[in-house]
Amino acid sequence: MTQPFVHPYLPNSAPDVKAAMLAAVGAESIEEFYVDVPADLRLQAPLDLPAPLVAEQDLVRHVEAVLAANVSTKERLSFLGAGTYNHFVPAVVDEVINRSEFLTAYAGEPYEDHGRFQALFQYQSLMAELLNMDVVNVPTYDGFQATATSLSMAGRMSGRRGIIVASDVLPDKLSRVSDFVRPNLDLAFVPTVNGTADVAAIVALVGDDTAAIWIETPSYTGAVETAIQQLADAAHAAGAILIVGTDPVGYGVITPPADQGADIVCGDIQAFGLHQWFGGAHAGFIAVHDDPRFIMEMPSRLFGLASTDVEGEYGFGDVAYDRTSFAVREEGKEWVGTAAALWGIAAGVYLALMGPQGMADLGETLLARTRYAQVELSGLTGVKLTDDALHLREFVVDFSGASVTAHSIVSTLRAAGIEPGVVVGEYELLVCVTEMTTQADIDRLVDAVDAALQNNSVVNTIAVNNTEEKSA
Amino acid sequence: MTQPFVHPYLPNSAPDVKAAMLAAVGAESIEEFYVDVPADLRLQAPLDLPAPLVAEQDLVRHVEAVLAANVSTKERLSFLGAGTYNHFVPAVVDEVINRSEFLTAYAGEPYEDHGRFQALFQYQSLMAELLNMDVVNVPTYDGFQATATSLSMAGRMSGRRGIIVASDVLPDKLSRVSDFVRPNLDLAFVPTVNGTADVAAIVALVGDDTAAIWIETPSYTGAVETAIQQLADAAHAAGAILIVGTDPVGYGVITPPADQGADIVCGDIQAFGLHQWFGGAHAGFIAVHDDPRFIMEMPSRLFGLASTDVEGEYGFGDVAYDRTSFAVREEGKEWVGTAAALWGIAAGVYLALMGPQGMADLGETLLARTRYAQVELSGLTGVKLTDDALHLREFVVDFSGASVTAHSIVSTLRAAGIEPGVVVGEYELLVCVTEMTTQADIDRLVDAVDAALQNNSVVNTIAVNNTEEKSA
Amino acid sequence: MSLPIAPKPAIRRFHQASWDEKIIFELSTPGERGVLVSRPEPALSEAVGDVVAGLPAGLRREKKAALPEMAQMRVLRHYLRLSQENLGADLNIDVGQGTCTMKYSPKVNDALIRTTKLVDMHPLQDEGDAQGVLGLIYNLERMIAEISGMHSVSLHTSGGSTAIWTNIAMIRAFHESNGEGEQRDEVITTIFSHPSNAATAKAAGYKVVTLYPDAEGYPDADALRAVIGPRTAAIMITNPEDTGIFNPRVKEWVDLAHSVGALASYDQANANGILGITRARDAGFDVCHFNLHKTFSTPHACGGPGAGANAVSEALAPFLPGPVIEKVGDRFALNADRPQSIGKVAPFYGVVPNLVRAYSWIMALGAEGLRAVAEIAVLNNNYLMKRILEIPGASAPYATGRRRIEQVRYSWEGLFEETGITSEEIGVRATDFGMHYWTSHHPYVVPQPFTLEPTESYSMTELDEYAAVLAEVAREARETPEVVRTAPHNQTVHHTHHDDLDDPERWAITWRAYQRKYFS
Amino acid sequence: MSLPIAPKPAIRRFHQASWDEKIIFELSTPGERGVLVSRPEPALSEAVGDVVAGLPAGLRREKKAALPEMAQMRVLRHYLRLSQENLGADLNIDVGQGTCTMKYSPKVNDALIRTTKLVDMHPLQDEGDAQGVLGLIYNLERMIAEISGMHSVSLHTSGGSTAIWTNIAMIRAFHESNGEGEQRDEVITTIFSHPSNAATAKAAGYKVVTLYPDAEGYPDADALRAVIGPRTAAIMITNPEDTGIFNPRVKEWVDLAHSVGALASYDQANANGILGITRARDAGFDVCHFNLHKTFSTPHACGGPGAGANAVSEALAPFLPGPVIEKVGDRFALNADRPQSIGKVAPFYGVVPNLVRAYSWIMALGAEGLRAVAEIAVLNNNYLMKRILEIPGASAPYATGRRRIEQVRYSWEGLFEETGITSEEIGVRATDFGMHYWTSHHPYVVPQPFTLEPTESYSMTELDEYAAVLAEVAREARETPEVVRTAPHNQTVHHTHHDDLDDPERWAITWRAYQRKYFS
Ligand SMILES: Cc1ncc(COP(=O)(O)O)c(C=O)c1O
Ligand SMILES: Cc1ncc(COP(=O)(O)O)c(C=O)c1O
Repeated sequence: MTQPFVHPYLPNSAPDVKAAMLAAVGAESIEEFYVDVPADLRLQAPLDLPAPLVAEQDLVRHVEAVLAANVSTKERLSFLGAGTYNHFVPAVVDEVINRSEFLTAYAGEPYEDHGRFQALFQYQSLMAELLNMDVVNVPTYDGFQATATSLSMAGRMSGRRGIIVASDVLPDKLSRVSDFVRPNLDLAFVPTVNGTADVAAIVALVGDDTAAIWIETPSYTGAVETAIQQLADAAHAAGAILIVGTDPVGYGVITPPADQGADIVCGDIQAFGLHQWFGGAHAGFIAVHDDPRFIMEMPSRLFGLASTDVEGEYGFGDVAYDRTSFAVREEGKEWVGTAAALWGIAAGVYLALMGPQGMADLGETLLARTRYAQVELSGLTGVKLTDDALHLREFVVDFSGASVTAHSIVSTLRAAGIEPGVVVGEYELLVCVTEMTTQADIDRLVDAVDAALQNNSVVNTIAVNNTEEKSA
Repeated sequence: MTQPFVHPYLPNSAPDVKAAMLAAVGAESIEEFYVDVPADLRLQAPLDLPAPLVAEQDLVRHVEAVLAANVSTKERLSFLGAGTYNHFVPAVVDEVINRSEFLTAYAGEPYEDHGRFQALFQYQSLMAELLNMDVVNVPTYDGFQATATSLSMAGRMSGRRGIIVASDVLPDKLSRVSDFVRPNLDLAFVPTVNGTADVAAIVALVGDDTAAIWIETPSYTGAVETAIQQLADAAHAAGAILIVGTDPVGYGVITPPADQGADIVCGDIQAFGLHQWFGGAHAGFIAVHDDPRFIMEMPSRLFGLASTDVEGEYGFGDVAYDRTSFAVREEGKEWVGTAAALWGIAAGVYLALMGPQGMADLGETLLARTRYAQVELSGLTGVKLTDDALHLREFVVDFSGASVTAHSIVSTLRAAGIEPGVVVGEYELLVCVTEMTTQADIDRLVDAVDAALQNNSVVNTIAVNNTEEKSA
Repeated sequence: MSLPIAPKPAIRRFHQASWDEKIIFELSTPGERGVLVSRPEPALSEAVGDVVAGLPAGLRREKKAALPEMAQMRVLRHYLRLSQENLGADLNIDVGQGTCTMKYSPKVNDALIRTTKLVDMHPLQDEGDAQGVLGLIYNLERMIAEISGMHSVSLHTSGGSTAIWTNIAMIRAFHESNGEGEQRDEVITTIFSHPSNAATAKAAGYKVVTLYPDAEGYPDADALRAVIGPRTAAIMITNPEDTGIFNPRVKEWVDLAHSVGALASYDQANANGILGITRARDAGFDVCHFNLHKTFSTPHACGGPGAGANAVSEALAPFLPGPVIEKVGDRFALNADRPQSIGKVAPFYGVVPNLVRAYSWIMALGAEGLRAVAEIAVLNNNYLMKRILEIPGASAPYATGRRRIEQVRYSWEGLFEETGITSEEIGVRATDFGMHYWTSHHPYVVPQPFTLEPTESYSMTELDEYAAVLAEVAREARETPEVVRTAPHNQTVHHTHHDDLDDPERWAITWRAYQRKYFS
Repeated sequence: MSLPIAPKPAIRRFHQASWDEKIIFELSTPGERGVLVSRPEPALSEAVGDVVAGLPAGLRREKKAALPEMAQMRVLRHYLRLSQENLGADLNIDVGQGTCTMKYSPKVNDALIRTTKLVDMHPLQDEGDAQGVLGLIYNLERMIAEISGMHSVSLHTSGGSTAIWTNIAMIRAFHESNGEGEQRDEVITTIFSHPSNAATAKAAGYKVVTLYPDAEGYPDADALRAVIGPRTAAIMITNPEDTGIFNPRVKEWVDLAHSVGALASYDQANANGILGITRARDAGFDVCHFNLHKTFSTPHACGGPGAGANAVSEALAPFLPGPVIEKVGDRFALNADRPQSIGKVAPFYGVVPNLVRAYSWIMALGAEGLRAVAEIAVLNNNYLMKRILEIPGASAPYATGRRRIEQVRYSWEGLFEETGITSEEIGVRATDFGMHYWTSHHPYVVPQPFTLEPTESYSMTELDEYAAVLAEVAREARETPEVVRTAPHNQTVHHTHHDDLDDPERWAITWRAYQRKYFS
């Protein structure tokens, strides 16, 4: 190192120390350690990277300047959802997950990392109460992965390939799931009717090769499925299982799918204490009943209670570790690795803070605000809802009656500091409200849309970037 | 409480619990606890306060909206100092002082609060190395108080009333000090010559009633005193002491006052790891030699090393507790109370991170940038420096040669997003640069001042608020 | 053993983190760096030359400061370990630091202050750039005025005692402005008022007269009558006092003060039991202060920064420290043109982060919520008193059979007489269970004192747990006193010897002094 | 005793915080609230009616979720206590989780991500509002491309194993695009490559062939030659392997793969010893991945989120997940129009906070700094190896007398044979000194294994301390084996019984299952 300074991240680059260490190991130079790296593989020139900002203050100034170019949803009025949601994150959640002990720990044993084991056992247990199921995994990467794995579990358990897709699925999720399951499963799509499952068509389709029926509720469009029990019955009758992909945010007031026959419930917990982070904070849960047939198919870690040498002391450990790729490599179920444990801890803290009443209040607020936004927007001339289903948090509005494209609405409203939603069709916009969206916010949206429709001021712009296809 | 909810901050307002507790103590109602509060003193109506924002999300939205009206020095180019400085705060400092254990602790014993005692002992010790003195207090409120107390110590020790003020003192500091010491001390001001002490005049003035000579270095105008040893000798010859008020930020390269005869060195540590906080983060230090005559006059707590029952274990405790008002009320030295311990911990972390080389680098950077700004600004036609002294971080420029008031400079530059300094006279501006001020920043200032002077575009505005008198 | 796990024992098994860390200087390795500083640009260096070499004779430091040399992560690790060795109110059931109102400091308020819109504000920026924070401070002043009933408020001080100082400084200025500065040279306080009332008055040049309570612990109006007079500048009292006893004749005290031309100053550092119940101005006080770090929830920060609020009557408003914030239309402006002001009491406008925290706390609760705070704090206190008095050997001297407001000064006199175990020893042993307490202010008028103040923040279950630990330690004091006497056993460090700390030859206030005294 | 204080013993005296906390459900009190939610405005409620009552039949939840009811501070206190019961890389000398690269995650990077300009960004906002973050990700991709020598980079995955999955998914798509999807149904890996190479390949539908090293622990090219062929889709290997041994014939391996039309996939999760020394593409690899949470310093977060970087040759670039960020002039734009892409591998654009952290880390170091990272990591590793091998009973199988790169797989076989104490037991006992280690990936090819990787972050003194603790435990294994066998003694909890965890009748994966199985 020819740098004239010792870097704060590199204690032993202090020249005297480095020399002492080389002497201790009997090496002339660091080169000696690299004898196994052949000369022709050695990089001959320094990497071509930007000049470093070794003084922390310079680094801060640079990165702050880069990010200052962003304009956040706190500076805009945002109705964007489609996978990442603007829910409130209580300060205690951030306080806990920013604790150095949690943030920087990794994979210690249940002794020195007792706190992590307990926090994640509690996460599993809190989610389990919300879902009325007995088993929840230590989070996997995201809801996409949770769903892909859940479907794969159904395939492995049954030896069948058929998955009936009963709901409208977020295109990005479908993309991930499809590529993941294709060696083992075939997806059959039954178009929804009026936003939810076409029960009759599905019942007709279920058969001997059906591994599972897959429901999404709320669906891509925010529609809440009402026929879970019927679809569960149909699946079970054919020896298949029912898998429900969901955002659990509504289960303070909505019946959890397990009460209506679901065998696996899976999805994303971003709503539970994670910020939007430009879509960069997701974690997936898979919940099943306390049935080893299911549990032994789960790839993720499962933390369980264990006794210790001391009475009344809660110990913890890995349940059925031999399922995992850590234990048996390719003989394990899919794989396990660094996934999203910290987000699981966050979600646990969130649920503990919210409690039964908080989750009930949240569910009610979401239903009420969603309904209000639906009513108000569809009250505008030329605007209609695309279905009559019950919606939670999201719904699609159709501007075809006003002959205005969704893209133009987005352009016009962006100019007014509003992100009105995600374009999901020529005339269709996916609008999202959360508990963060006040009545006044919705009124402001409605007024702005109204104005956009009234005026011929709607810009029929070409360059609108905010499309769901975009990231598909 | 008629609120239809249980507040998250008030666990026992849950109705059942409240009832159980009342029953346990045999009270009908909470009213019973207030029997000693006479009816005519009882508030008859609810307090007239804004409606509460009981949902945390609503509180956040409100407070964020209030503060969003601020425009910070990260959005302006600031040359403001005059007591609060924009120094870099390493992230580790904030990490440590935001630790819940430090942030929320108060006054535990050296057992359960061992960490606090050690952190503050280390702060004392780190400051002591920088200052080359053996004793530093647990911080008092701020540099103003530290100075007022230091002068008072001189009075108490000597039984004399005379303080000779040798330097230009920040007016706000002088205001605080004057009102504080006036029962016991009289201040005699000897005008500075060319920015620093008029040694001859002071030597002539020192006498039997002189308790201390008080130097400020860097002074109000940023001038560094060069005659500390001469003034110390003069004080000592008269049986008085030498007190140096200072910002310790330069002592990585500048000789600390103790090496030149200072008996008490005091000042503010805002520069050491505290953000600007709109002037709301200050802490005062008082450093003396290991001489009980001085130490026994200090009001603050002093943490000292102590042995424990276990070999090699560092214990801690209060040194000479009986000095304090905690121990002996008005017989103590002034008083002790909740002051600024956390800022002391911050300053300790800061000094540990900076180390000898960091403090040397900082001192050099400050001297170089200050000098550069002086040279560049005074190179403009009609602009001159008010003295030839060595300056650290701050200096005064005089626009009288250009017949432009300091207020107009401020107005014009503010319009360009620059805070050029603090108005300290009709034509005088106190300009501050720190290690955060790059050469490019200084060049931008100089160009903007140049433009302001060249154009007749200088707005002779009336409403300029940024004056030091303002907060005096 | 196997599942299920037996129930936990009644008393928590606890051990505090113990890392046995060295002193930071011992962790130094030559050459390591913790953080690098931006260096002068080459062109700038060239323009100004070698500024260090150019320092005037004698001003160039010869030897670098003997600070430790440490890589960044090592500094961090050291301080994180120390932090785990510090209990913190968030971690324990912190009802043992009575009078200190160790309530919950909501984390949301810590989060709110961390915006660059506050952290990076300079106090002398264009007022137009500071409307948010100026408006917030202004509104907080108005809320405190309403809560106290007073006319005007200043939030400049950074602690309770300096706020009390500010009160006496304003009183002094007031009397001087009436030409009574010389005549009025006495201040009267009570022994159960916080010591800073006495100490600040003395520091301001007053003779201090301290009154003792009557036999039942109530402030004694007759004692006051006996000493008050034309030399009295002020009475400076706390109410409820440290004992948690409210002076029912407080108005009589204020009236007595006024009858001799003195002012009445109210130490409301801890107003936690009477928020929305009774107000300083309604009892006639001329001036009072609050500790925002007690009543208004800002964190105690290992002993500061806190924040003080000084609230005064209209007559005293001109004496408040400056500048003051004024509302002009919908703008907020600073006004420093206040000839009678006592001037500055601190840099700029107070401990701004704590002002934002306190504002947020009040906004989260509102009028009803503040009153609920007081009521629940008082309920908790009387509940805990019930539990503590069930412990044999514990008592609550004074006001026999009566309720208390927000805290109680208890006594272990009975236990001490029986076992010889002191209150200090019991407090130290309690730390082995993850609890702690503070005895009381000196002098120990109540023998073997301890002072508990549960605030509104702790649940009934937690108060039960706290009382159970004290009961357990009291049991130990009787049955296994050595365990108590040699405590702590489950703490970061062990029984510590404090003799060296009072001997100038032996004390070691800094590492360098320690090295010099013992190793050179 | 009095001052001075004796020197500390050579081995640190340690106790981890132990709060004996209950499970959170046991802390519930009916009626308490932790946080309140914004409720529908009255006018809004009126407009929409009772939405809950209006839920379709069966959709209205009948019983509220049995979550605990807790005041905010109680939740906080519980989790803060748990946090103290978790060691954390910041707190210990975390060299024991070898292969995991537990380096310092600079706090400044944690601070930088907390801006509202990142936290509150929605991924589908107007690109014009997201130029800062899009540009940062773009530049990070370019830096990773330079570090790997590859053509294109995707940062979408949130962990290393899913990044390996993405590699094999792209390889699968590549072969399919050439019509060789059916033919190529095997993947070859080595036993000292991370298990996720084998596991992801299997999950993608491949038959997995695992090769063992030669007698000296070097990957065996002859073994490769024996199995590679037209059915081979890819070789998927780590280098240096888990043993810290670098395969000097790696280029030969890659060439062999190419010679049969297979691709070569390089698991560079941990490239910490070779940054700036040698690059994946220079050895001919077609695709590789990095773990940003290992090599590039993002925190391990109790097991995620991490972040993966997939870097590919130009030929494989069309298969990268989408959308990709493109630079158009000085603007950054998303392009999802990529017909050959494998599609999404995760929501949106990856673990954005970790991308910013990794970017900041690279920017703080630059090219020279990255190379210094590798060099110091390797120096530290060889230094620690020296110290460990001084402990009787410890060995470093394979590559006898040779250096290692960034980590070493050690063995306690000697000690085990002498004392019967296993590597697991030694690791557990080490926790009593505030250290810990991890044995190794299964299967235990090296008997009684442990894997140490000091990274660049620890000072020589700390490495000495770590080695001294292992030496001490080894001494105990000989002299007081019971102490080791019954460990831990200074930890949060004691020796734990894991039998119930493998029995479906007895395991308890959630509190409700535990209640049901044991208490109903
Ligand atoms: C009643 C009372 N007055 C004054 C004070 C002093 O406050 P501070 O510690 O902020 O100086 C306290 C706090 O200890 C108090 O309880
Ligand atoms: C070489 C190697 N490959 C892959 C992985 C898997 O990474 P992750 O844990 O992020 O899934 C690791 C980390 O354990 C590793 O060290």
